[in-house]
Amino acid sequence: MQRIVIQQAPFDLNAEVAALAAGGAAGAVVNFTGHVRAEDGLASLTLEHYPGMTEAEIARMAAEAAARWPLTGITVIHRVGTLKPGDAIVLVAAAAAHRTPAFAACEFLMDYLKTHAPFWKQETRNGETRWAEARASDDAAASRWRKP
Amino acid sequence: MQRIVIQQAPFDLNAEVAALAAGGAAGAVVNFTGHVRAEDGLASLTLEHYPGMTEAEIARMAAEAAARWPLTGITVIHRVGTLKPGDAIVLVAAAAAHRTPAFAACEFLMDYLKTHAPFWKQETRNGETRWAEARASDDAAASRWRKP
Amino acid sequence: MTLLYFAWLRQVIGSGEEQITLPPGIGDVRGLITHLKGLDAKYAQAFADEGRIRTAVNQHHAALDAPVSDGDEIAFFPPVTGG
Amino acid sequence: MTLLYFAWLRQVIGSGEEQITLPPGIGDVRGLITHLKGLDAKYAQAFADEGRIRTAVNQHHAALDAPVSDGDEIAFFPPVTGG
Repeated sequence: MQRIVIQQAPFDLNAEVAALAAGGAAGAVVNFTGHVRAEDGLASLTLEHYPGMTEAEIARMAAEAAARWPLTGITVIHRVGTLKPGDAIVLVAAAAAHRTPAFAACEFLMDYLKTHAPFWKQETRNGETRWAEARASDDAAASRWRKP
Repeated sequence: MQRIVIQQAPFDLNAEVAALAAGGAAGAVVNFTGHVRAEDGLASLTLEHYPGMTEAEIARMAAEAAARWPLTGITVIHRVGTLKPGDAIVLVAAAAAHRTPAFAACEFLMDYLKTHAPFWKQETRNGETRWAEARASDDAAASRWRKP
Repeated sequence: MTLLYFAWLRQVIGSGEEQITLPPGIGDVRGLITHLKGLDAKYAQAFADEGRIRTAVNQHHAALDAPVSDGDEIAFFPPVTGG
Repeated sequence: MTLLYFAWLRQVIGSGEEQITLPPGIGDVRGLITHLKGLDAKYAQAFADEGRIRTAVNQHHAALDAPVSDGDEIAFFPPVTGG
């Protein structure tokens, strides 16, 4: 029920959602796709990750989501390598019988992925490349899921 | 920035998400797909709608969502006709620069679609067909978006 | 005016659409329903439990006290179940 | 033990991976960082601002006081920016 993939290639949303809906247990599939924004003259983005830990960390997040909500499936596909504005970077999908847990789990997974999964972005603008800085708003988003 | 379609045919998630992400303004696309559940021996579902009002009502919801959140695009595709377990019924997608408004708008649109868009489902089980009853939980979900 | 019926209401009434002339003295949805119930047993059956009926006037959801006038498109249907 | 460096840390140190033997007396991440900073100017530069560094021990996020021992896989990297 967890499908976690790190790849350079684009992903196929039709196939991923069909797999989560197959069998008729999932009435609701919530998908997040993150895309490269054409902000401030961005020409391209290059993603690096920590092979091994990336998959392990995402699997831990997915297990936590499955413990919190009655899900029928979770799919996370994160791309690495060089991407252009508009390209998809990541797919996070959560499936459940009803929509409320699917929405909550998808948002939880994204917030944790942004703050815990070991990926780093390099941004190229006007021929210059620099590492993207982490955003404080992402830490704030993740912190709201912490249990007291 | 609104795309609203009522159709019998399946929809193409790859094409819909690519259209919302084109141009590089949308960093986040949140998609909900609703699917026919294989519950209690359901053989098929037949959807009827109110042509004209359906599109108008969804357009009003989409305008409300666009007024509440800084969105770059909204797509709603609802299927009609006869569907089998696992088939997609509806796609609601909201795109924004960042993920928080995209998640909120997608959930808002789904809650309103469930309670306001004029669709009716007939369920066929063991050769018998009956009209699906509206769920009180859907009214409760929609009511949380009401402004004081 | 045009009357439209959807889902089981359409089946009970036996038609999805009809044209009527609004009788004088009827000014709102509630009055129109009362008028229809007096016409025929099938309308009386369809509208027996008004709590199960929703109405749209000119493609907008409308309450029982919403005004109606000749030329309007009035739709009657059960609570919606799409999505 | 295996040390891994990612993103700008890898670039400052000039290598993504190295094998070292943990010197006696070093028991946690903080001690290991102090040891590395003493080795060479490039480590001193990479670890100059510890607030900018995150650590994983055996592929789990770890704090500065997390225990380390020979045979561990220790990774150093900036705050993550995926998604």
